[in-house]
Amino acid sequence: LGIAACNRGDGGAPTVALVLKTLNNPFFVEMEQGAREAADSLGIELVVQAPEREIDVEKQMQIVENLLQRRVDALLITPSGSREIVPAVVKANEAAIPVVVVDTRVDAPALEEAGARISSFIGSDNVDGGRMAGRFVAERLGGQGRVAVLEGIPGHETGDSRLTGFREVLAEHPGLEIVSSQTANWERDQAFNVTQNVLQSHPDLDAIFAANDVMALGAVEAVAAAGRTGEIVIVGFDAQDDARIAIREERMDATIAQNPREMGRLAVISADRLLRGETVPAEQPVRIELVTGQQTGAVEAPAREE
Amino acid sequence: MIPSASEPHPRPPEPIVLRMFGIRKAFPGVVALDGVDLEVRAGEVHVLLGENGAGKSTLMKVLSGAHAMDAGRIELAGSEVAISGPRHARDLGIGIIYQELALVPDLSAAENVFLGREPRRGPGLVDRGAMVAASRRILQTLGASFDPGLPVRVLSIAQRQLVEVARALSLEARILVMDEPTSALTERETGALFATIRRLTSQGVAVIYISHRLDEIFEIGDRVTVLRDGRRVATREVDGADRRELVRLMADREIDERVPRPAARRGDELLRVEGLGRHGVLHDVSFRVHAGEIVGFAGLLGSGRTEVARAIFGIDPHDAGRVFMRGRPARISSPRDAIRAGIGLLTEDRKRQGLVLELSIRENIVLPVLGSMSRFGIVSRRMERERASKHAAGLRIKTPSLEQVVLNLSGGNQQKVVLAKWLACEVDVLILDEPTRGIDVGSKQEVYQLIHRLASEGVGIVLISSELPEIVGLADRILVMRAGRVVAELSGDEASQESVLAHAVGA
Amino acid sequence: MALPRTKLLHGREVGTLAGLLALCAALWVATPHFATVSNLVNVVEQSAIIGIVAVGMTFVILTGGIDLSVGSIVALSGVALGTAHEAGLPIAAAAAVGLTVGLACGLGNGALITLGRLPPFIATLGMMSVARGIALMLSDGRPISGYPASFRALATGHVLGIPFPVILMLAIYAVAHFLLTRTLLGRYTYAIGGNEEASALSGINVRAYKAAAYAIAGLLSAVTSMLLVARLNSAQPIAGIMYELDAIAAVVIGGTSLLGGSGTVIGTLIGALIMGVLRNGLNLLGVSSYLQQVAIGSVIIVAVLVDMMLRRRARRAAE
Amino acid sequence: MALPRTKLLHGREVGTLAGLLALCAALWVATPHFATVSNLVNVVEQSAIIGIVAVGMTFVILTGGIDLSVGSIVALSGVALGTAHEAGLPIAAAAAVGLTVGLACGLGNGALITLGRLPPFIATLGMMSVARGIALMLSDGRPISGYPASFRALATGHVLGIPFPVILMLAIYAVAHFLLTRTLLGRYTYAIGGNEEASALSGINVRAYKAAAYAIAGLLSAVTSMLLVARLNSAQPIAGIMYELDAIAAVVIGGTSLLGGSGTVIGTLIGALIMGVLRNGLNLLGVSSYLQQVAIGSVIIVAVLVDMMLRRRARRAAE
Ligand SMILES: Nc1ncnc2c1ncn2[C@@H]1O[C@H](COP(=O)(O)OP(=O)(O)OP(=O)(O)O)[C@@H](O)[C@H]1O
Ligand SMILES: Nc1ncnc2c1ncn2[C@@H]1O[C@H](COP(=O)(O)OP(=O)(O)OP(=O)(O)O)[C@@H](O)[C@H]1O
Ligand SMILES: [Mg+2]
Ligand SMILES: [Mg+2]
Repeated sequence: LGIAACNRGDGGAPTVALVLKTLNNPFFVEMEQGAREAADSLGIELVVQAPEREIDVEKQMQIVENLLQRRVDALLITPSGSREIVPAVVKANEAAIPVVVVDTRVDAPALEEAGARISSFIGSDNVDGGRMAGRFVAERLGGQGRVAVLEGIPGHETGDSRLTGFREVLAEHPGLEIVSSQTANWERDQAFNVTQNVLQSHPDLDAIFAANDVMALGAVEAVAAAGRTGEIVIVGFDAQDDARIAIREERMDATIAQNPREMGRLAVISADRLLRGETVPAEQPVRIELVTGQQTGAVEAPAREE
Repeated sequence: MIPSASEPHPRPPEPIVLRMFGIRKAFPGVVALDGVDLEVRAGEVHVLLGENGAGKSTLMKVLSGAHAMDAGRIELAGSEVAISGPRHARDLGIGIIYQELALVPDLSAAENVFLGREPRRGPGLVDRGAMVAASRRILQTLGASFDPGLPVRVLSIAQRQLVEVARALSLEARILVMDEPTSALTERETGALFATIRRLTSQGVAVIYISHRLDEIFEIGDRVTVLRDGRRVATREVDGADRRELVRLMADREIDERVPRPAARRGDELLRVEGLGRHGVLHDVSFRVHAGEIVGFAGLLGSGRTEVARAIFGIDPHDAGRVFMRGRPARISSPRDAIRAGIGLLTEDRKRQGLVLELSIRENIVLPVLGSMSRFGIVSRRMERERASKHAAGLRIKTPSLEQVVLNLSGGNQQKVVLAKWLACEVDVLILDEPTRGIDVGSKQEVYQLIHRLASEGVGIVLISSELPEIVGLADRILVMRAGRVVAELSGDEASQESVLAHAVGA
Repeated sequence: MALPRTKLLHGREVGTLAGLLALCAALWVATPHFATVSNLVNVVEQSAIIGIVAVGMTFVILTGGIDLSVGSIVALSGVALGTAHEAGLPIAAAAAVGLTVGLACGLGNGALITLGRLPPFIATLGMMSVARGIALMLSDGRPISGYPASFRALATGHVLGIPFPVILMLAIYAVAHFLLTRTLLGRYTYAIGGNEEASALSGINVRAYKAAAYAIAGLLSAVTSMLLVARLNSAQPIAGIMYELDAIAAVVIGGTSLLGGSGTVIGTLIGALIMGVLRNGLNLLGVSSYLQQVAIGSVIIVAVLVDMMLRRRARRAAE
Repeated sequence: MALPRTKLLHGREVGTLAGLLALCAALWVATPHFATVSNLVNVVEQSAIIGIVAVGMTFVILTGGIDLSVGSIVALSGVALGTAHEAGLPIAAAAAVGLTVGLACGLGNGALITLGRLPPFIATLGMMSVARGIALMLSDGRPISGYPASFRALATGHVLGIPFPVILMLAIYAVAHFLLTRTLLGRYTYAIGGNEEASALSGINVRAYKAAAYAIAGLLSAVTSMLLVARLNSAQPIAGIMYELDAIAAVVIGGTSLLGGSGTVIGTLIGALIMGVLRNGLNLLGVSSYLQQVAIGSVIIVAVLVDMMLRRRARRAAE
């Protein structure tokens, strides 16, 4: 694979666009930073754009359309919707602009059906991360206990995949029961309230899994407010700085690190290579890691068969 | 348009087109109608007379389907009907002009005239041309010359009233109710309206006419029904009815209707206006008002009297001229400045400009002076109550309590609240724009007395009024306006209704 | 003040149009990529989504109401279409289902507001939440993808080089303009917004015409959702979030009063284009997404400020 | 209709209160976890956030306006506090910075609306976008965490077993009630909302008092943000999203008219509690997230429907 098209004709530094799901989430802020560092060292002009809301596929598509009008040389994108973004990829293909997909996979059948091509996928698997969190909880509780789940915005793919993996593992342990699964809409204060409320109906709760760290940190504060820090296992996702600190302070137990910085870096490097006419691998997995107080277990994200 | 001359009385009794029996309607705390009967013949002008709050408007709203009655019966042309709503009433041939103008400000005059009954060119399609043409025709019969394509928002209150009248006329109703149609009109428009009414009655239309201007009743009415406190007290032929008796029936007491005119005691100059101008609206308006003096402003519709008041009070900017208070230049760029300088303005449109309808009578009365009744921003309820009841008492506002929301008062009583508000304000110069609009004979006398009392206490009064007897009777000096200019200044002695009118029309 | 009505409205739109042109001129100078034919077509096409929703919103706001549920109706009618299609209905029938659902939601709003006498804000806030919840339940929170090319042509097709969404949008604006200026429906929409009591006293069936405005808003939300589904090849239960704010902004920037009774659909079109051009320009300029929010907010404020000033000046000049 | 004003308002609140009690009774039957002391304290505490924002919103709505920017102001003033604290300011000074920023945003809204004569919807929509953008820029999109325990006691402290946020909220309601019923500010707020023109013609400084309402809303948003930061030990640039809708819903459920001029802050408190109890109950019952949205929407609609019906009946009974 790999596209040999080189659009560097017009003299100046090549322009590479990185379109994120949003920049309101530290995960993508870190990805942007990784990308910027790589771009600076490679002499690439990086344009970073994102819709205001993480789930706004339509806005993301508009951003892509607008950037294509600007004739960027390569497009790096974290799709807000794995199928919905395909038409945007088609448009990029038509403009002969190489596309590198980061973090969230584009649906392969949809891609094929539309006859669209991407140059590479860089990322890790949210379902796997969810499994990892599930295994951690199962291990810590000894296969026995009551678990509450904090969901993201309903219908949001990232959260759904994480939960799928998590539930899959828990289903393998008959002693583990999910007693409550509620949304906190990715928000910290909502997570605080929901956790408080869940603790009212399930005072005997053993563990909480939140689909991201923002919500996990809300849960941490609610558990602390109930005076039960340390009694309830709290696992988040994303390994944000705040979450790492909370883990270090033993107010939280674990989080899953997806290494967005590395994704951003790899994405820009791939773009650079593509623009030089080199090839890049179709799959560039990024390691996901379990971050806990004691150990940092690293796991290689398995490359999925396409 | 040739109005048919009023037919000689007595004429043969026409068939009865409307009978209302034992109509009862209560609002929380108020029984507005308590078993009222009314009988109206085809081709007659049946006048409803009564003090403010007597129930006239309520009776008509029952007839027009705007209010559901609590008890009673209505017969049209001999058969009983249950009127289910405004549309039904209209379909039954009942047309009405409401006392409180009910127009849509952003639609044109023509659109308002035909609202709900637009001429059509096809299913759902409005025929705009026909609508404008027809409303222009009707408005012209009323002596109105403005463009029916203008949005109502930019019309003066009098012009709006003409739009209402035009709307009622366009209904081609068998029974036409007019609830104070002339309260904002001057003699000229009133004359045109009467001519139209005579034409309609000669065609057999029954007109129910409500007004507080007793002269009009004798001019246009055939029979009169007097209401008092929600009951019918009498029905009389107008011919041969005695004016004083009607007033006594209404008020249940003797009222001296003459406009009293004490000798002017002119004090120091309070307000001086020099060369006031506003492009296209006002030109070189100058006058003085002294303490204890009543200066009248007369003129036709749209002659610019209201504009003078608005400019002085800082509502509209003026681009020429100066205003002095007690000889010193007053810098007035907002009503706040004006009130501080000692000027008050009672506006002609009470609903839009005078009252906060959701607030109580008390709260409305003290609104401009609330600041002086507060310490550290905290309002003294005691002072508030005292001040409000002091100024409301003199005006006999018909209400269970001063805590009543103004929205629920009858039109005339609302007007009294606005008056009370400016009395409570205790300013040096009070501009009154149509202060007796919509208030009954008895209350009018009270207002006149009030104006005199204020003048005798040294307040300078500017009185804008379209009722010539009122202005001629009250004012020490009368300024007549035409097309934004002061065209004459008449002293109280040389002024007569005829001379004022002559200057106003430019004859 | 004394301008005839048609002129006054005309004057209003001119102010907004001036704003749009000023924005375009600024972008034309700032970036060579803006004033190309392909980009301008692109901008108009992108504006179609909010543009069509804003037409319905104009009707609602003209009656003095507001509709917060349009975004959720977009989602629900899309999901209804998707579910029906997945269940095996031919795409035309599925689209009819989607449109019916949108219309039904609008009528539901109308019923709550007219029969239940709820404030529009509350009724449509409730509908916003309910419709979104049902969309999520119906779809299990997942997008429903895969539609025939014939349907997708709604979004991807061209006629004489003009993208189909643009044609659809312009057609809808033309019809709406006709309805508002020439028909009873339009007259009564303005009348009700201007003075509901007077309208009722004039015998207008206020309830029916008010409900009609919400029904139109619901139906046009469904039309928008068809476009969205065709464009993304996917019906999403989380589509349309915050569309209500964008649509209201377009309407108000276009000079329609939130108090009801005055405004035009032409103004709304210009308002929608201003929002579209702004977003496009900020993308072209590569403005950071944080700064974009600041810029969008500022431009909305400045656009309406300038518009108000122009109008006041025009009014003064007319005196 | 002719009830004295105080009575009428009283009647209104009774309707809303009945709604709240009915909801509580239903939950009491449905789950044993609801009617415990700890849960009830918990509910009131959770309601404090929206409850305080809703007080400011009540002032704004009473003047006939609306404030869409409260959520963004919550975020911006929190981030301002966080940034100031990170920069080394003592926490009290940092909190002062946060409060000042909130007040300034409110005054900004007020200036745009009174001096710029913008419709409140547009001015605050713009501010919503601008303040959010600045919050994101200031914080680089990241939460700013770590505050001293003395500050965090704002959210975690208790007095006589009552959580401090509850006390703070009740104190704010008491002050607001006093302001609205006993002071010039309150009277003018109602007067302006009831009839702005008549108020101006009565010599009221309409601009100043209108601006004051937005300033109060801004300041109370900042107060709320202090509570949030203390509670979560983190200042978040994306805090407060959609607070405006919850706050407006609380105000309207509480019986305040969106047209301005009538309503009470006591009603708003009950409205905020209804929203809080509802969310809490749905969590306790373990209702699925999708169904929760349907339930919240339905309860908002039903609560206001019932309230309107009770009021109409009370009015009729009084005749
Ligand atoms: N909607 C209402 N709610 C409560 N009370 C009302 C309402 N409408 C009228 N009233 C009361 O009913 C009584 C009769 O009022 P109505 O308007 O019929 O008087 P009116 O004879 O037309 O007086 P005016 O000459 O002042 O217009 C008054 O006491 C008034 O306060
Ligand atoms: N509030 C207003 N805003 C704008 N224009 C107005 C307003 N009121 C009146 N006008 C216009 O100004 C002109 C002068 O009207 P104005 O009301 O001053 O006359 P007037 O002598 O007071 O007569 P009347 O009050 O009986 O109509 C009218 O043509 C009217 O259209
Ligand atoms: Mg009356
Ligand atoms: Mg006048």
